[in-house]
Amino acid sequence: MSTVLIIEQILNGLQFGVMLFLMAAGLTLIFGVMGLINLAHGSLYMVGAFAAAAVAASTGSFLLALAASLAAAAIVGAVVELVVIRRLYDRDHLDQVLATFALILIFSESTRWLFGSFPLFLDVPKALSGTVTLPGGIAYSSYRLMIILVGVAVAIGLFLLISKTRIGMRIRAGENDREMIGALGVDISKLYTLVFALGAALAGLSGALVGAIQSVQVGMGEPVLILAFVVIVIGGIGSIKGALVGALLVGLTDTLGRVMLPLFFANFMEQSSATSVGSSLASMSIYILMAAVLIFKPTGLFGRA
Amino acid sequence: MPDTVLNIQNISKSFGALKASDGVSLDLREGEIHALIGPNGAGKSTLISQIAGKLKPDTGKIDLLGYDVTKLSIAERAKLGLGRTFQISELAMDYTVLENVMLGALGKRGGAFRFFMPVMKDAELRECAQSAIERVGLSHQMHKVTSELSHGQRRQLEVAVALTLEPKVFLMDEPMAGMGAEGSKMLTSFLDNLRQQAPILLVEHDMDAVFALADRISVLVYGKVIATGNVDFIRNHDEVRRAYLGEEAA
Amino acid sequence: MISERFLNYTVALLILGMALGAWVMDEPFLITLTTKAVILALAGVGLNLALGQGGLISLGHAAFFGLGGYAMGVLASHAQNFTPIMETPFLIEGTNSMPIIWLVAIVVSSFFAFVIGLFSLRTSGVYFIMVTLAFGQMLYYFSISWPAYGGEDGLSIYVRNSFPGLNTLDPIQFFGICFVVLMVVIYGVNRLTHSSFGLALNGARQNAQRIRTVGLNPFKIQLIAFTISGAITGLAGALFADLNRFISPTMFSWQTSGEIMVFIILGGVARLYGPVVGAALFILLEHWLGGLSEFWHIYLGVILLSVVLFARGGLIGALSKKENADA
Amino acid sequence: MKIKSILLAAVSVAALASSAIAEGHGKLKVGMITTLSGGGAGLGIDVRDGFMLAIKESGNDNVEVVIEDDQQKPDIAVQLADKMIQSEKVDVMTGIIWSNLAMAVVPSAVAQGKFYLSPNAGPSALAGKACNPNYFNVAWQNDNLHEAAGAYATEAGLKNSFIMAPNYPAGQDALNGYKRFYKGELAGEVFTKLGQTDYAAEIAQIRASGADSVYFFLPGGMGISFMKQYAGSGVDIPLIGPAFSFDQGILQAVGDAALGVKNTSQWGKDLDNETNVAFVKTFQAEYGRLPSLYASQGFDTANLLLSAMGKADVKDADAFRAALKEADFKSTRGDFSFGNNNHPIQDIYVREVIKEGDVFTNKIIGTALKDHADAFATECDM
Repeated sequence: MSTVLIIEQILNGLQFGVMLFLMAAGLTLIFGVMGLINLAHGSLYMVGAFAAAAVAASTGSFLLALAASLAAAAIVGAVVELVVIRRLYDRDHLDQVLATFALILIFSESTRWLFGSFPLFLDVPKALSGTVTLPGGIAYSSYRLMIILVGVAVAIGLFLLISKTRIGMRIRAGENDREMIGALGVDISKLYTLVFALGAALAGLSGALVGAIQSVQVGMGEPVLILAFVVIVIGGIGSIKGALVGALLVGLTDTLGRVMLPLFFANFMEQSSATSVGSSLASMSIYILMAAVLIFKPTGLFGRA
Repeated sequence: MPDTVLNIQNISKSFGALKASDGVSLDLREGEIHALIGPNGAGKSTLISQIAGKLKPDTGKIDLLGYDVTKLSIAERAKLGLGRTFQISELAMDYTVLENVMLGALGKRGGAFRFFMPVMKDAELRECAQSAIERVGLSHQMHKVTSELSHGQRRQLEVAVALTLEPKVFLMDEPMAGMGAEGSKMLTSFLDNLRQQAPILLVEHDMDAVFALADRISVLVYGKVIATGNVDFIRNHDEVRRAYLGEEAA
Repeated sequence: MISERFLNYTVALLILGMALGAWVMDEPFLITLTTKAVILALAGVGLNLALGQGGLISLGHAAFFGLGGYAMGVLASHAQNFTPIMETPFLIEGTNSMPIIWLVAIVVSSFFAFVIGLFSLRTSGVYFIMVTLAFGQMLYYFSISWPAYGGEDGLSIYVRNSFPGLNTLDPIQFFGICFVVLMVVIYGVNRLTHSSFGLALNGARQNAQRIRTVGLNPFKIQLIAFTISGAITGLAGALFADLNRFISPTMFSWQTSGEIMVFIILGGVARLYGPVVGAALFILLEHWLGGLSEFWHIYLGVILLSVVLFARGGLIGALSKKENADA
Repeated sequence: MKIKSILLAAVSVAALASSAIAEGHGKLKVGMITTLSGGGAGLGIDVRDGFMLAIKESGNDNVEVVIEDDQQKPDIAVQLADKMIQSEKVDVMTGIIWSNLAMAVVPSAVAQGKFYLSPNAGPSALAGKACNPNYFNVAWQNDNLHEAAGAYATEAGLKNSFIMAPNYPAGQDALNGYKRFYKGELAGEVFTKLGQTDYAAEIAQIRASGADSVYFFLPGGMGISFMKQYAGSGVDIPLIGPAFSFDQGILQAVGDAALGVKNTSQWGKDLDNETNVAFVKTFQAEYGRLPSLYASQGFDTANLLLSAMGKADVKDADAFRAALKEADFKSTRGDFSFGNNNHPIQDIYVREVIKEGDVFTNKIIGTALKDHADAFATECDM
């Protein structure tokens, strides 16, 4: 395997990691501030993708589509928070898991009812549809490069938001002590709605970004949701930094595992069974990674005990 | 040293720059109540946690009944005979008083691995639990759910659970906290008798109780024991008065 | 308002009556449906031991359900093809005898539950939920890409396995087997709940620190509970495979874990008959709503959501006196 | 009382079931189990619509069709099959889309004396060792389209193919089917994860492999994701696939990325025969969308059934079986007959994805295999 190919694969792993980070950031933020496990986060991702596809189809503008994905997911997120989620903050994790599981059912089937069973069309904008040549002669998809940049921008934005702004201060206070923040005179229910909508908007954005190179269809959120959970659990639930590190780890493990493991097994078994065994192990790799991390650090890499 | 049941030798524990325990040595002898006092933030909770096994000291050694328990878990220390009550009640809140105390009785028996016989019909366990409940004066509340008990009753319940274990050493973290005057008085006289059964290491803020009960007192300030001695010695100890009692008196 | 015990007997009799009624009216499908509810209830009873009594919210119980199913599939497919499972170092033959299959299913799933528990119980809270999910997913992907037993396609067993003295292909007789198994397990779980072990297990859920302080080891207690719980769910998996005469990786999917959990919440957490009521209700809804609309998942979601939000004791909680189950 | 309403519900379910016992002579009851909810619903809906269109056009009111949704779950499918056989007492079953569901349902249904007509799935076991006189496949054996693609690649002079499929039995069969008829070298063979959505790593491997063609089998959303990402990657090695990833329902979601891709299919909407022209027209009029491959298969399945009904009573199983075997119906695919294993012998075409106005669709550009049967027929002793 050539060095250029390995570098390209590492880049692919990073880019997959960044996509996961967009999804995981919202999830971990919501958990960190409100202590809520939100299985319906994948549905917000789907909402973003469908909103983007619908707007792109009627206006033809990718930027408008992205804006729509942010807005739609944020609005849906806020409404869900007001109607359902806020009743769950004081409940145990079991209730949260089940209620948000129910939300998945409702969201998925409602979307199918509205948009039908066939996948929708959403394409990358013309300007980004080609490739750019990176140093070393790697031809890399411009759109994927943009995803990396957006992810980095969101990561920086979140760090700034949390460390430098008033809202960020309140969020941090809420993470440390939910009662204290009430005592500070902050309208806690408004803050929660805001944080939930923010997390939802991030999920919606990533749904739209990813939807353009994957398929926009009902049920698209669940596989990503599970991966995002793996990410935040590895990183330590509630930690944005953990989400970033976890996302990159998962992205790299998954991508490189898929490429390397079949090659590795080909050293001592016949080609087609090596491909099969290698792929099987690769599909389990991130779960093995997660179990391994938790065995050594039961609260994740950056989690608080 | 058969006379010394608990011997804490020069233990230290730091959290970052903060030295919560700084070379603490302490011992507890048969038949005595040894009170540990100190202002807030002096490191009493950290010390208790290390004795109970929740935290491991960075350096130093803890002997319980002649065994080195420094590296043992909470459960293992409990099995050796360390009975503990908590500053903030650690009880199964959905259980009745009886059920909570039955847990202690199970612990005394050394295992819960009986899967088929109804536990509430186990005469031996029940007797053990009921007598403990009687001794702390909760007989009338026996079937009340713990979450409905008053604060003081919960403290009594904690003591009852500890009693079932028939411990050789009691470790009590502020048993008087939150009790009314009446309750404190009752508990004081109860503890007074309890020392016959097993010695008590008592962490307490209630100075009346401490002076009434303690055979010896150790004073902990900034992670260090600054003085150990009998009531009069401590009352008249200059450094203690300055560091601690002085503030209180003022 | 009625007492929970009375309600439990009523539910058991109702299920029995349903099957017998269907038998008298010659409605074999209704019997099959009731049997499905009974088997899923058994899976729920298994999870409820860990989740309700032990407070261990496992989102990976599909692993044990699937393992039980595959134990049946592997044994029966080898018996069906007259090929041994392995010849070296010693010969293991397939079998189509239910009692042996059950035994194997229980041994395999409790072994895995023990190992998974050993790792998972080091964590708690959300981490526990997620690490059990991860183990479930591992087995799911493994079963998909393991070609020997059909991979994603699954494996069909053409004839239901046999039980000495009974004709298992007769729906009512197979129902009888499953019903008896369920009743025996419920009896056992009830005894367990009220035993020393049950007292300690429930105590560990409420306050692990308390259990430690009396000299008991909550980890050990929870590990044993998790293992028993996995074994029961595994047994249910073997029965479920026999009901359908078919196994597939779907049994391992995280949605299956979610559904088993749904039974418990519909019926009432930590209640002896909670999963039974929940599973029966779920099957009823599936067939009712499924007939009403293609989009019946919406209604199911709304019902589930309302139960979680407004009827915290589940259906049994709504019908009997206390909101909290007594231990 | 809630208990009471549950009981009532139970009783009413029972009553409903018992009232639906088949009656009359010459009548025929069809049980259709197909996927109508969840992610894979598009395929089932097309099969159902195609099937019902044929029934409606025939004006034959002796056919009663019971339709149930399997949610793409094998255990649900098995229970629905039990229900159809035990309480609905259907004569013929059909509708299943997915091979794994077919493997769960078909063997026990035919063992109980029911006829099964497969409108989509064709697992190899049912074509070979586990073939059954009561099982008729009206679509294809699973390997067929892949074999045709291999034949096309050989004929087109391709020498170095990169091949790719998800790591599950149908994926492994697909690559084997391709290799059976492909005579060139392999530049690479990759199994992806089932349900995988990101193919950057595989595309990088393709780029580095020096292949002259890429054959991929990635059904549903997987194929959409792959093609979009492939188009954006700048790799211009030509793609070949089976029709599943280029179906009418999916193409609109792929868009320009699919243009020009060659794919193999036993049907195309531009196939010039009388039945097909009429079918495409009436389907569009009835449902307001272009028919898909699946719709054509559903339509053919119903017509096969109707043709047999015209010749024999379903109660006379031997006569009915013989009538089915004749395949005396006008197929949308033109010539159609059954081999010894009751699987189709038919032409398989090569199509190219084109754009007609605003709609992406396929155009037939050649025939890959003529009168093609399947590789498993010899294993079937019928």
